Amino acid sequence: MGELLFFVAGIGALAGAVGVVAVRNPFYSVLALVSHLLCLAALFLLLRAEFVAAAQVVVYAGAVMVLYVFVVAYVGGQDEPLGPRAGSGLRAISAIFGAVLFIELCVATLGSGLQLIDSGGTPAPGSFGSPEEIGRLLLTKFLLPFEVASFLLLIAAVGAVVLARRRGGLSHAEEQARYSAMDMLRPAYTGTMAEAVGGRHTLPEASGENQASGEDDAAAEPVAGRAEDDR
Amino acid sequence: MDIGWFLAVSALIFAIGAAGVLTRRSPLVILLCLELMLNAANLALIAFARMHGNHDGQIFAIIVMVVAACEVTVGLGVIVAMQRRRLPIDVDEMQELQG
Amino acid sequence: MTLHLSIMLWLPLAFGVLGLIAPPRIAGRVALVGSALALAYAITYVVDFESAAPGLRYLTDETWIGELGIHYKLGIDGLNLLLVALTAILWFACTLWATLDRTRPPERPRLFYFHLALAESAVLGALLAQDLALFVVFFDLMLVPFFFLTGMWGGARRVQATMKLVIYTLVGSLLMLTAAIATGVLAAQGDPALSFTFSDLAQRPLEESSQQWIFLFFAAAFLVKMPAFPLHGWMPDGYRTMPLPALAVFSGVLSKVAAYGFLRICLPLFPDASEQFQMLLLMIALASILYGSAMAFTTTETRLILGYSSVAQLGFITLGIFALNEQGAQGALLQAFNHGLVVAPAFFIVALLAARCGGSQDIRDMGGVGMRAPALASLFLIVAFATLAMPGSANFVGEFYILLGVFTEKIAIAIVASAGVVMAAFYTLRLFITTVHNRTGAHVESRELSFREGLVLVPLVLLIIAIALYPQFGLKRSEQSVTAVTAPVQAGIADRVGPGWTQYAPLDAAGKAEVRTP
Amino acid sequence: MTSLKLFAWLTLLFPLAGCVTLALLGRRLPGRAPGYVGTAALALSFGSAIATLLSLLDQDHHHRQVVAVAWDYAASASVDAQLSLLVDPLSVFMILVVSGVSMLIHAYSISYMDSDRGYARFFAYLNFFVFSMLLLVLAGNFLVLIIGWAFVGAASYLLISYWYRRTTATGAGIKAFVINVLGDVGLVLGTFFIFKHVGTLDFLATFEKAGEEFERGNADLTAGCILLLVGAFAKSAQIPLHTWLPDAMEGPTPVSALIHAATMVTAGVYLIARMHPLFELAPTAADVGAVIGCLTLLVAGTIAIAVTDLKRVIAYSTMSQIGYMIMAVSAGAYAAGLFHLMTHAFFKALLFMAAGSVIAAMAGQQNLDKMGGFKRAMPFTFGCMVIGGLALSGVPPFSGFFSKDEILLLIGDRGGWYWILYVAGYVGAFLTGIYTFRMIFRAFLGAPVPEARELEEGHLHHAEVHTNPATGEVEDTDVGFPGADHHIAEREPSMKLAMGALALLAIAGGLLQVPKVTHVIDHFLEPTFEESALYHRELSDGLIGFGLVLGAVAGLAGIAVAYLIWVKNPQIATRGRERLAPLHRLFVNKWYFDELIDMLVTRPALWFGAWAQQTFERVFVNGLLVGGTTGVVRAGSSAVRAAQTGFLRYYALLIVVGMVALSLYFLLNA
Repeated sequence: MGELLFFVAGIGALAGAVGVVAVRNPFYSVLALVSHLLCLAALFLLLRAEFVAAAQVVVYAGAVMVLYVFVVAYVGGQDEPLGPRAGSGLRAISAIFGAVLFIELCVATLGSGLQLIDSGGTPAPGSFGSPEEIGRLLLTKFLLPFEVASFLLLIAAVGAVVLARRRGGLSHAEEQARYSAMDMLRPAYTGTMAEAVGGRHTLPEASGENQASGEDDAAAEPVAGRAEDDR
Repeated sequence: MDIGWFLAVSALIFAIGAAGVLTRRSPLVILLCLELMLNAANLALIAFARMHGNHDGQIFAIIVMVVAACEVTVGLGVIVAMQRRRLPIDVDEMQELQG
Repeated sequence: MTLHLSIMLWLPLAFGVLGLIAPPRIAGRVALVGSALALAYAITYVVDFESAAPGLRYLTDETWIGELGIHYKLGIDGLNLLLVALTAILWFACTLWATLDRTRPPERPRLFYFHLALAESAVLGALLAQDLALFVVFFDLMLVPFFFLTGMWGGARRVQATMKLVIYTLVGSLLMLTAAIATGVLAAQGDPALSFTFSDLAQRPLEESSQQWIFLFFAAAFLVKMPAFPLHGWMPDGYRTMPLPALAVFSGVLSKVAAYGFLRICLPLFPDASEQFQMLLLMIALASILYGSAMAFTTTETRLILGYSSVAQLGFITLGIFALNEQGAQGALLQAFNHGLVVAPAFFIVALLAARCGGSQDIRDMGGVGMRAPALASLFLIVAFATLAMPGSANFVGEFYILLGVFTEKIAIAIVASAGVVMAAFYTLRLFITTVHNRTGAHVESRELSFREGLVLVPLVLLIIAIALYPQFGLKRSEQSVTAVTAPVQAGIADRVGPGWTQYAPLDAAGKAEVRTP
Repeated sequence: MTSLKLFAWLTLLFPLAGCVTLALLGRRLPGRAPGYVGTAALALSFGSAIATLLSLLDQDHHHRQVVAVAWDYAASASVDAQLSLLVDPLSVFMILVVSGVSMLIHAYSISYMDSDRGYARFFAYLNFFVFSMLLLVLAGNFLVLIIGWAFVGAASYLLISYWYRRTTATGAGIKAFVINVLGDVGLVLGTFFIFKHVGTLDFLATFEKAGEEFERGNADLTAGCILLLVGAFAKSAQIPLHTWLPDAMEGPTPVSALIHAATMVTAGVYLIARMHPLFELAPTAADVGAVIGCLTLLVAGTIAIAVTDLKRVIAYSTMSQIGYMIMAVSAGAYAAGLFHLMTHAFFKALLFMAAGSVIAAMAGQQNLDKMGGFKRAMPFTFGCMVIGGLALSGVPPFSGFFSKDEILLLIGDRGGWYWILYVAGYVGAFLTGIYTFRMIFRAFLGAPVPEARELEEGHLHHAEVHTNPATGEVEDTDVGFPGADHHIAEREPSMKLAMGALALLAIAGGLLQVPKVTHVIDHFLEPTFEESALYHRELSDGLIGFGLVLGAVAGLAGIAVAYLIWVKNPQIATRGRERLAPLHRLFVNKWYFDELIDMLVTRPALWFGAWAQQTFERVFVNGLLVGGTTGVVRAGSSAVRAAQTGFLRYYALLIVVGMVALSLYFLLNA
């Protein structure tokens, strides 16, 4: 029974994975991932990780995937060519390295000489993997990671809101006057290595909108002058 | 069922995910492939937890799920922002990092 | 084991971070509070310092990275006491200057003051560190805020200047990192426990051959930071463009950290190499003095005059250190303090002069500023006299000791170096006369010192006068530590040459002068 | 003992207090108040000096060397630098001369500088100078001596460039300061040579140990003493470091009187006298001093005959007279040298004051060619000038006669090659008579110039446009430097008082030490020079008689020649100038010393600076070092840049490749 379930769920998970990678339409990719996740949850159950399996189904396959679906719907689920635009050799290399990675991982895990790897695992009490056990551990031994993780979620939520927020209109000027993390540190395109060694001679016009615009004008000329010095 | 089988499945999923990251051009799909890789890791973690009869691996998997959720939120947020700015949803079009 | 040094060390940074989240208007004042508290701490240390007792005070020693034997070890002794005080004083003065500057306040003030505060913490860390790895960390950390301060708030051509500065000092830092690791690893041979604390390293002398290259690596890093001839290539651009408060502390303090590094690391840890390369370092110092002076009296930019004069002054300090005896080291330490105390107000004054001359830095556009500004002129005069090390100033006492130290070792070098004193008189007075005296320049608008400017300058000048009246205050505090630092290399010399070689009167009255036993 | 120390400190501190008061409050004081404050400080100082003298005289003859220590100034690493004063007859003698003459010159300045905008500043500087000079002469060890030495130089610089709107004044100031710093450096290095052997900076301890540590003619000691002489030469304007002194006449006239005649420039004499135990052990160094002094007195005397600037004539005369003193103390005639120092302070200050009065009457004009006939307009000034001139020329019974002739007598007494110096000294005395009275005759006799005639009618000349007497450049009159009004001795009681007092001293000062009759100074200074072998010498009556007559004759002959040339028969001057054109050119151009120094020192230094600035910095530092570093970085960064394609998947691939490689490594190692 266990073997059968394993093979069904395993093949389902692998098929789902291949589907994610191979399907053109992102929407179908998402669906394939959902099926993959469900099969994986079954595998978790086989490994007696009941709580994780439940969380996988509810949180992952349920909530997270819904988010994906929304975004795909928003972005538009248009097909895209599967192959890379530049460097077709990259595809072959990718495949080769994927395969090598697989072989290496197999060698590493299976050839590791772990004694229990060929067994079904240590005998475990009936409560293994139950929500009580997990809950107890999370609130005792792993309290700090638990709290940190919750904090991380909060930050991610805030970050997502900030990133996706609509900044009052979509006019071109405001699109240009965007702020990035680099703007906080320095005026755009100043101080990069490229500029310092004379690689980038032109300043993008966009930087004129920055806070340090007054000084940038002054700085622009010397930078150009420097390029001449360099020769 | 032997733990080794689970590990083999996990490795295969990981490799498929990695290949997907390397070949696909849509950032959305790349994120999905990242999910695949994370899940493969989760599977391995849980398998090892079973092997040792110890819950640590399961807790680890839960934390990984949390991190994955965060990554998805932020990643999708970036994609939405890109869409807002009418930027192409294609990683090959984004070459700002070119030296 | 106390927390005091850690508190003092991190206070400025803590207030800098606080300033980051404060409203921009008061960010400066928040940072000012931080540096004021650090200053209060420094004053306490100086007052509380008992000069007769040897060794480190307020020791903090925690294992930081146990596997690598890196300790978070801080301590104060005679070597760093004055420099810590100097750092606190100058940072307070510079922060005050920046907050009081209503005409050209820094843009993005929160970030500006944060970097300024970070720099203070880094410098204090480098001075207080009693662990080689910790020293290296802080020494490199010093560069970070100055990279931003120069790159973001600098004047024209700041990018180029910043890159020069960073590349130069990074090369030095990398060499130093390599050397530091090598020191720790090589010293631990035969002893499994790796340790980087100075006290442990001093107990495990290196072989002479490894001492040599390690010494050279350290020396390169320090000489770049100073800057010494011929590694001063970054200095002109950097000095031209740095924002004034950053420049004042950079020239006043950071260069001294390098000199301090020689005293703290090179002399006690690599005594053989120090002795072996004494001549090389003395020649570099001599070249710095002569070259810096020659440049200072031909260049016409006020900031560069001060910059090149710093090159010359740092040359004197290096000279004193590599006299490898007590007098030289005492003089070098005192001179490091004095020069920092003098060069910062000099930069402030030069900025005030530029503000009165339509923003020009060129002395040919200046002249006659002293006309309606007697207070400014008087302060400048005192600072100028101190800069040229007029006898009666503490700078002179420093130079006296330095030259005396060198004189007892290498007479010819001392005599040539004293030419630098004459040249200093010329270029400093030239700067003073062409700016303050003579006919009024075309765009000069003479204006008296404002109350705010006076608030920064007057206490600094009073401090210069005070230390001039009683330089013993510094000398007696550093004496014990300097003796300890120069002891190993003196012992090496005595072993090799025999007693009496460094003595005063062995030439024709051998036996009369007591032999200094190491 | 304690009161002695207290008075010595007070002597030193009153001028300092005056300086600080004037510096802080001077601008708020009304009218001439700053002048009175400054003078009062000096009067108190002079009073303290007298009290010091009296306390010292109370001491037993053998306990008249007292060291007063204030605090450890910079004592560490076996250097014993304390802030200490040495009160002994020599230093008390010096403080009496310095504070006394300074007091009179302050009084003179109250009126003379009246209309100057920087009135308070002037007195602050002047007080600071007196403080520095007193510190110099009271110093108890080398370090304090050097401090006083340099302070005096700084004060001199400040006062020379007092009218700082004149570029000539600031230029002269920087020249004086740099040469003085050169002297400081000489002093410092000389100190090192001595310290290296004796291991102490204290004077008394040094002198005590010098006898044990050095044998006669020790090379280190000789080197040290010659370096001390460099300091002395720089301060006392001896060849070849004298070029700053004539230029220093850019300062106001009281400054010239005080610093560049009476006090500061004699510091070198004091130094040699103070260091006499060392110089006696290093006879070579002493001989160098004597020869240089002799050369200076001749060279300066010849230049003084040719220059036409009134103040510069007196300046060169000062150089020449200091040449006598340096020669005297170097040759062991200590008391005589110091005696001449004192009388010279009196009559030279007097001459400068009188010259100041004349210059004021000329509205700032200093050129002798434009002066003449002031005798009737300014009888008091004329009288003072003649008294000063007679004293300077060594006409009996004026003070200069006794002091100068005692020097020459003692030098002649030493015999040997010192006879050359002896003869040169009398030639110098002859020259002195000529140039002094050339100056007096040209300024006061002859046809009155318009300014003199104006003054006779009771109206003091004022220039329409103020010009710099040195260059003719129009002064910056909107700021009032130098003062628009002028003051002459005839009208100002304080100037009259100061000049009158000095005139009396110039007449009678010589009586302190008349050969064979009085020995006041000899006797008073004896404790300081107790150990000296050269101090106690008995001169033969024949030599004294011969010398005194010769000295008087030389001086009078000089005066007679001057009378002949410039009053009786003025065309002799022009004819002589034409006939001796090369010689005249040499003298007028000051023996080309300025040009020589310019060629040997200034030009090479500037050339090196320019080369460093324009060639070395550009090619080596910026091109090779900076360029090299950036080149390496640029090459490295372009290599790295090539790897940065900007394709996201490319980076991902790199990560995977790295991971594969890492795993492979661990697998193979396992």
